[in-house]
Amino acid sequence: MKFGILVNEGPYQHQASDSAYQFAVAALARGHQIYRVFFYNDGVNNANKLTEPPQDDRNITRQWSALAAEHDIDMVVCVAAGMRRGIKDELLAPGFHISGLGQLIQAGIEADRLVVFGD
Amino acid sequence: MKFGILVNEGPYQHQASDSAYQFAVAALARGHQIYRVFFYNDGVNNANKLTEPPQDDRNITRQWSALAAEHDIDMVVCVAAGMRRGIKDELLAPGFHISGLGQLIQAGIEADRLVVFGD
Amino acid sequence: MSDTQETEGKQRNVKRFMFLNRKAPYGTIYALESLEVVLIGAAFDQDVSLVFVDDGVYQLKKGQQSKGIGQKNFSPTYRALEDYDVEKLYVERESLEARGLTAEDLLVPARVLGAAELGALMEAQDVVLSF
Amino acid sequence: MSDTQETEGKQRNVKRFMFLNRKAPYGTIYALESLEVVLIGAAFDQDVSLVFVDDGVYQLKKGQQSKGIGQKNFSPTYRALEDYDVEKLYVERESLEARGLTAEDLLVPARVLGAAELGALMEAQDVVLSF
Amino acid sequence: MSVLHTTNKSPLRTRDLESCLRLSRAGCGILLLEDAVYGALKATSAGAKIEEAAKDRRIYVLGPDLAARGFTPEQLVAGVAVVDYGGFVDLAAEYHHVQAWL
Amino acid sequence: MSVLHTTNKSPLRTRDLESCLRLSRAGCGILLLEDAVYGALKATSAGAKIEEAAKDRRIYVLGPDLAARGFTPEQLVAGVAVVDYGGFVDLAAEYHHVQAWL
Repeated sequence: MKFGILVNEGPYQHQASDSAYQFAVAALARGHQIYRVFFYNDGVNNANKLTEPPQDDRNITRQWSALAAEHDIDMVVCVAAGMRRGIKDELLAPGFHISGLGQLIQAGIEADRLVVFGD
Repeated sequence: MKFGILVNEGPYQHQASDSAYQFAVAALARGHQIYRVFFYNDGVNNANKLTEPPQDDRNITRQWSALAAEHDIDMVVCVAAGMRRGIKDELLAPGFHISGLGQLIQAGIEADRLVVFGD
Repeated sequence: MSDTQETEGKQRNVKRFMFLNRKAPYGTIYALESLEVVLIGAAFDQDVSLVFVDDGVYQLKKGQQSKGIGQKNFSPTYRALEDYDVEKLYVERESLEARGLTAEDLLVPARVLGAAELGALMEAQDVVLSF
Repeated sequence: MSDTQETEGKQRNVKRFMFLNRKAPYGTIYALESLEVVLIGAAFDQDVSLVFVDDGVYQLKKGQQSKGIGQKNFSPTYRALEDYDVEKLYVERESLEARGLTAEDLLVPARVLGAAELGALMEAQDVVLSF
Repeated sequence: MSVLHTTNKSPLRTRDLESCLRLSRAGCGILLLEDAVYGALKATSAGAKIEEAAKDRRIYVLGPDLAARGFTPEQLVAGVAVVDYGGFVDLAAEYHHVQAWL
Repeated sequence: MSVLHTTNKSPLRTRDLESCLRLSRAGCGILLLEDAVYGALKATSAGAKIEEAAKDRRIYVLGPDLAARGFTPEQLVAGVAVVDYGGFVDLAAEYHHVQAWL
């Protein structure tokens, strides 16, 4: 089955991105496909490559990048939400790319399920 | 009177930073002093100089920078919260600087009032 | 539409999209950024519904004047939805009543549904976008 | 301490700082980042109280095992507070009761106060840090 | 003067106002700002609690937040005072300290 | 299958669960994750509502979130099932669509 995932909150402040990541890992382990992860609202902050949490904590951005690389997942950062919050091309960690809100609607159309994680 | 201000949320997603800014403007208009504005939790995202909201919207980061320049306000971005969220020196808009949590406690000690804005 | 079907070699994909709005405007950005998705989504010719529940009904309150808080009043955009052919707006009756509001307090016409009817509508969707 | 007073040429500034914790751990970062402020603040020799109200009391729940959600279990740090001479921990009785918890469920000793007493304690502070 | 409590969440969404009312004391001030302004409207169930609290506490509503949300001071319960940001500053200075219910 | 509802806020803090219960229908599934897991504990007042809802709806609790918060499946009300992230995925696939109560 093809899953689309929408992440509405940034890393650390809320658990949303963690839960979305765990969901994605589990879906892939079950043999499902992740059609796209769309980062919206403060979710765009997950793409910031400068994040450097304490050594004993998870690096959420790097987790997403690694998962995307391993499973060839399309990770889209909303251009409008990103502009508003200062998340632009030069800040993107590997695997994230910037595109329009149409990609979210497209995910809703093409994926079998769209699962939303937020606050 | 000397006010300290703590901002716990980033720009746009929550009204906290807007309210804190309006409070600061009003305090200065009343002849009070802003001892320090401390940005903690997602509040560190207010310092991101790349923010570029739609033209008909306020630019919260630029508002803070302008206010700090005009009134010589000390605006501190927490180093630990900033590292965690990828807000580092190279991203700081004018007037923001990075320092430790001790600056927040110091603001509590030195200011006559500490006012907290968050979610 | 049948042209598209033939071009794409499959049945045209029309899904029922529901935008679920449960938060007040201005205190958080969700109302505004939800509306931005709706406007973009309108171009995709899907079957779109907007639902306002709980504090989400405050998004449609008439008379918003946000200059004093330094934010843009985006509520007129709800009136423009018609131009985008977004015409299915639903408001939960229980949410209105708990806030002492009636359909007359709203800046756009919206169909008022009781919780039972609205629950059925939710069940009939394919994709629910929550903000 | 009187040395400091003379050096600074004014009475040493000791304020009553209260950390007000009202949110559950893990779902949001506030509990963890509040604790980080407490640890730093301990070096400033102020009069520090930690108060746990509403879902904040869950921060002190014994037996947290967060490996499964990919987050670090930071609850042992509450036990280390004593080493930082942070010893005034208060929990609201009403908040505990609403959650079916007692002082025995908590991983550190904390004084249980009813709302009336706690309200008086809040009033006696100089600085309240809310997260 | 005692404490100025601030609360910024809609009481129809969260229970913050309940806790603020439970733990605040006679003589204190309570300022409703941002989404909390809905709580002081006559039309909501929270309004009755605010009206009751106003008997021994001073209740303030931030006017700019009320206007942004499309309501007027006439729609507030009796006994609450509307202030602007300057009034918020005055209150913060007047009370001994400010306590946010986040 | 009908809808899988998800809710992630503590019902002791917000009213999200109330709305989810009011608007969800017989035959649906409700997954409590993140801070919402507190709502299924016997010890809380929300627990009784969950137990009632479990009569005609399937209630699921995300186990890893429950463990993180220091509780065990034995402390949940009757009639709820504990799932892990894989189980969450299975549910999302099994129901017709997923609706988040944010």
